[in-house]
Amino acid sequence: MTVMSYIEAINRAMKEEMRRDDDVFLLGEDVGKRGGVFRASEGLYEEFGEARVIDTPLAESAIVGVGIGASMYGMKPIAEIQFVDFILPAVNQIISEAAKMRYRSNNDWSCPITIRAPYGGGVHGALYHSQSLEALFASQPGLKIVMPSSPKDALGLLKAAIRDPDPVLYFEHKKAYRLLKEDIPDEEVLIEIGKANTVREGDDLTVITYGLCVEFSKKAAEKLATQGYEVELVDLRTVYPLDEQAIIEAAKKTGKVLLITEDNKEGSIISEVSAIIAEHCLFDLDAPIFRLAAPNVPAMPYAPPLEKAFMVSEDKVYEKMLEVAQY
Amino acid sequence: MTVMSYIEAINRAMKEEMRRDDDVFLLGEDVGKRGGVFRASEGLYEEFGEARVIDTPLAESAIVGVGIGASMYGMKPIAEIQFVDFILPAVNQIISEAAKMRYRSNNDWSCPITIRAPYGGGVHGALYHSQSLEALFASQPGLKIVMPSSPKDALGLLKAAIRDPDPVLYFEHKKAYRLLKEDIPDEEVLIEIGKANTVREGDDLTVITYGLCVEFSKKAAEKLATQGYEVELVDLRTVYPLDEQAIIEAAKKTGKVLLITEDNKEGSIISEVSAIIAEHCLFDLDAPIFRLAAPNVPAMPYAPPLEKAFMVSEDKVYEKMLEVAQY
Amino acid sequence: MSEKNQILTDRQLLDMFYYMLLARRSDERMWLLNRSGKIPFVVSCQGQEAMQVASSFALAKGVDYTAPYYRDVGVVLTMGMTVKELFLQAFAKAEDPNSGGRQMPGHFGHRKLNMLSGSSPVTTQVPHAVGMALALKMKQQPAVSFVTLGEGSSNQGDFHEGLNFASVHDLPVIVMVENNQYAISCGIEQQVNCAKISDRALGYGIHGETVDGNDPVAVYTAVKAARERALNGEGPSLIEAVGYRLTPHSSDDNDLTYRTKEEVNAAKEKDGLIIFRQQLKKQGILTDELESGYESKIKALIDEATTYADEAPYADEQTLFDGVYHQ
Amino acid sequence: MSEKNQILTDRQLLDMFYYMLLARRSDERMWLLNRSGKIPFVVSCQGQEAMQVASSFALAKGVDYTAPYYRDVGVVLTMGMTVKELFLQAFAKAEDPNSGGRQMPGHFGHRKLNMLSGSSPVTTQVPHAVGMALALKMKQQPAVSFVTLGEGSSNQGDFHEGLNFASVHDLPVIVMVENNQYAISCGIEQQVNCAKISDRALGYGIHGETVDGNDPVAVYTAVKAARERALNGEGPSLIEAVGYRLTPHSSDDNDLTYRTKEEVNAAKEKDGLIIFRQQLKKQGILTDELESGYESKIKALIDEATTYADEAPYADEQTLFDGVYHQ
Ligand SMILES: Cc1ncc(C[n+]2csc(CCOP(=O)(O)OP(=O)(O)O)c2C)c(N)n1
Ligand SMILES: Cc1ncc(C[n+]2csc(CCOP(=O)(O)OP(=O)(O)O)c2C)c(N)n1
Ligand SMILES: [Mg+2]
Ligand SMILES: [Mg+2]
Repeated sequence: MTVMSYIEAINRAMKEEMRRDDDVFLLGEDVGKRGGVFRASEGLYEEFGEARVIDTPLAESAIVGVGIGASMYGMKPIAEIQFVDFILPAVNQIISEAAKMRYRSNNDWSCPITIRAPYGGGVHGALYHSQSLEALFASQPGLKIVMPSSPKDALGLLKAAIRDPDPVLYFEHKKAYRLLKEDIPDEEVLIEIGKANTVREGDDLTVITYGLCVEFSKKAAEKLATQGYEVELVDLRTVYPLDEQAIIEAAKKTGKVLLITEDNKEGSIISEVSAIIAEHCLFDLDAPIFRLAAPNVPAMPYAPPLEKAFMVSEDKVYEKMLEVAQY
Repeated sequence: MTVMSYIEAINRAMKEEMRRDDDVFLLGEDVGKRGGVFRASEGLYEEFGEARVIDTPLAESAIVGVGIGASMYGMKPIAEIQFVDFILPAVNQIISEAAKMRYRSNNDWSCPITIRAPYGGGVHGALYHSQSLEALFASQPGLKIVMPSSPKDALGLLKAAIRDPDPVLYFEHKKAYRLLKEDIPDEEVLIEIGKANTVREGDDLTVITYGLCVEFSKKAAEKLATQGYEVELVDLRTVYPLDEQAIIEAAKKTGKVLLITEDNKEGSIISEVSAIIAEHCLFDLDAPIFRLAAPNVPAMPYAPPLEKAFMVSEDKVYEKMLEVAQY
Repeated sequence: MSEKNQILTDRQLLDMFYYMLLARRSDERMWLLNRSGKIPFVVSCQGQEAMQVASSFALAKGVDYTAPYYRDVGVVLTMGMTVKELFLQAFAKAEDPNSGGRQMPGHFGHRKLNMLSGSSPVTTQVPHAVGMALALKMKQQPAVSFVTLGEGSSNQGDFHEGLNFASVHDLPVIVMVENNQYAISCGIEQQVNCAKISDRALGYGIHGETVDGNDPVAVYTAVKAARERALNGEGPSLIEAVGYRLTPHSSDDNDLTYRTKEEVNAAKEKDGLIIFRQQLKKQGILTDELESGYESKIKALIDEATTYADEAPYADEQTLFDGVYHQ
Repeated sequence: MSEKNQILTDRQLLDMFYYMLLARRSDERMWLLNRSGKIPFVVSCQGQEAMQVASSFALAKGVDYTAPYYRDVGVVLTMGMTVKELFLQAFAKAEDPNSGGRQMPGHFGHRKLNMLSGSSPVTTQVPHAVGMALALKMKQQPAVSFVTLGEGSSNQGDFHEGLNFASVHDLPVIVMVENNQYAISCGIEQQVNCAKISDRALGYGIHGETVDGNDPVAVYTAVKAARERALNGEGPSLIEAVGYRLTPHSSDDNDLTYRTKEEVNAAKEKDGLIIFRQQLKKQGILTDELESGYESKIKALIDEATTYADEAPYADEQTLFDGVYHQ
């Protein structure tokens, strides 16, 4: 076991997979010499050389499109987008191409590419360095979207993403990078994509969330326990396609559901989670399906009071949990 | 009153607005001499000249980005994207720029642009000429998304979109173009953006949908009436941001809800509709919230049996309505 | 042409002629099938056979990779797609190796032939071909990647990003712009304002060249040299082959709304197929006997392919769900 | 420089020097404020003041439109932003006219100054400036639109699409690439493989020119001429101004991980501000007295602005919801 931060776990995942498989390589802006602007790829350039740790021109559609082309040869590219906010120029390549390659070619071709991008707020990143953009891709069959909530998950899910025979969007929370640390086994860690994870068991209310909000929820749940309410906490891990079964079971277990995302509420991942529950276990519910999310404003502003007002936090989660528990 | 098809109504809306306001202009691929590949802009080039009906180079990010720039001067551009499937290269301009312009400039600048694009299936368009991509944009505050279901709505909503001081995505169903015809007043028709429309009243079940599915639902509802079930049919008209109040009232009215979209189910517009209902009127429901949608495969295939299996139809709507009514 | 003759044997010249004729006759048959209601859609190679066949002849079959665009009947036949396969895709039948009938006709892809799967959004294939070239370079394969697109499509961002990436990384890719003077209804002067599309090469620091696309020997020579440069590590080439689109854009288009019969007829005078035929005849390489032998062989092949494809079954609707993800 | 002197009066030369100095000193102060924990972020103009100020001097204030990028402190000051306004945005206070503190520092926009609002995703401003130029042309305004970006950013698709559109429509837009040799950690040779960024002009059929960005008179002359061409209907110009980024990419960067102190020091020898100062001194235009007058005036302005901005209030959290849509 070694204590590792979330970003160290990401770094380890890439290192292990690049050592294991010559076809794995990394491409993106500043990933080489600089080791990434967050230093996620620290040491990779030194170990694997510029041929496998490629500093690309500043052009996201090419980063993804070139990655797709290489993956069609059989390579296993990891394409890093510097901030998820800058994935937007590559949306056509991701949705028209990567997502549809296998389907449109009737299983002849595939795109085993992993697209990594830091997302999320609370880091004074303002509108364009704080967004959660998973909802944008979460209606596109052919894609998988993974969003780890802890260092261990970051490790195991990234390794699984790199090995996945299909395109995986891997969104890592930039605030979690150095905030979250935990003991991780030194042996190989692999976590199955597509399955949710029960982080905490409880009988009073079910909280379903993902990403950094899992951390907020864990802490808030501990606090809530002192009030006598026990939270069943589910981390979606894969936000698309969703693990319907796990969602349904968790909702049924307590009959009270709170869904949380730091993304804008309308049209978010948790809207689909709610719809699944409303479709499959409506009569098991003792309360409306609550949602806690960012407000419907375009993105997180920079000035501290506005950022704070926008961002979901442990306190906001706690208050909402209490409200639902007492419903 | 004049009988008009859906596409004629769109044509009329543009003509009227261009006559009314010199700042309105159209830009896009083949919109000029050719009058649009579907002929939506027929006659505009002749009437308004090449300065206001602009054939652009084949580059969607520029079509939208240039439109945004012109709108910042105070012009009222209508940017036509030839098929909604080809809007993807322009996603960055739409989401990073148009949607956030007013907010990021603290109300200093705005983008009164209308982006028109044909969407939808059932026309042998295969994967890339059949998609519904509204869900992709329906988590981006700052945008409005309008999807008319009838010629009259097409007219009134497009005119409202062009006059709107904010960016509006206006998605028109390409199968509706010539399929739908109705009598339209010769006087000015303007329909408020942001409000849903009750198309049909009934007490037995509530159907909420939009676009061409409204037509399927109208017909299916008539048929269902012969079985003794009366459908309350709500056309969302604006699919983002949603008209929460109308959705809640309609759901409460019958207590049985069926939501319909021709888009893939997971992560679609109707997921948010379901979440709104589950949040606000769960205890008014007598049945789970049902959803009828396309399957979660990347897009509609070309071969007729596959297209048919994919596409929502009047028959599929009828069957599902009956199931819900009898629940 | 005659002075360049030595670079190709008579046999090769005849083979090229054969494939040009095969492409033309196949295309003509598809129009017939379309006009008689047998297939709903055709997008045509007519006028571009010379550049398509000649460029492909300069490649190494089974070694090089191609990313053809929708008009490239000449490319796909030369690279090894059978006439039967071509018609299976025109009829969108289950056995079609390109997409199993999922895509519209003209969307090629054939893994066994090293032919990348293409989509409808134009120019996305350019980064793919660059990525393929990156993989070839990483794996030190003595092969190149060849990609085509229209001149209108050369205005998409992906063209710029792809070529720049290829150049910075010195990748073995050949980009051939098939300049047929039109992008649907828009003439070249509405698409670009440069003298030659190949003038764009300077901005990437790569070899650029414009050739007469009606002259197969000129095209062959240019692509052959580009291939040698690529294999020598001298990086990408941008080749513009100038021709003319002899048919409407597709079976859905009416080209007389934007160009005149006279203009088309004038272009027919320069038709590469006709001129090449005359030259080969004049040089005594192509005899009347050989030619009629080709014609009847081709007719037989096409007849057989048509019947086979017409009678072949569509994909079963149960297959709708196949190939979304790896199974 | 001396032989060009006649095109600018001594007064103008001194004014240019003043603004260059004002930009430099403002920037230096922001670094101080950052390093002392007063403001969380700086992105710097140092090394680019000459090109920024000189190009802006060639424009008509209150008439022309600008779309500056994040380093353009020299542009925004010259175009009329006050020092107080500059510091209000550095401190992200409510009164900041750029964004009311919603955006990170360096995201300029000021409607009263005809300055378009900018975002973080690079190069999106190029199509906007082109669209502004389109509006100016449509409205027959005797004005131009001026846009800047970095050399790394010139590899984005929007650069290509924007310039091509501008050229096809002969629009009055001046695109100036501020080539500071780095895109974060990536040197120019990792970004492009062309000899000069201005070599890209040929591919659009427009005027292209590379000038020494450390020579304000050369930059002024080039932009002035471009402006005249634009007003004469001769279309867009692409001007590359070559300089060097003297600071790290931003306050979050450590540039010594990818370049040496020696390299930076060598570049400082060519610092446009220092050289221009020396020249003006040698020519007797700038006296010691004048200079120290400038320095103390600037210091007073910056002190005052700093205090004001530091003490100014943040936007109230209630304003979070303002400006999503027109109200
Ligand atoms: C991104 C995108 N936008 C629009 C279209 C619609 N479209 C199909 S072909 C075409 C014109 C292509 O012209 P060109 O590149 O010159 O190729 P050509 O058809 O002339 O061979 C257009 C606009 C598309 N397929 N993709
Ligand atoms: C689309 C996009 N991708 C990535 C980034 C992150 N980023 C910010 S600045 C920068 C480098 C820009 O280099 P250049 O264009 O040369 O401008 P400079 O900073 O050198 O002035 C990068 C990669 C971004 N802002 N936008
Ligand atoms: Mg063409
Ligand atoms: Mg730079």
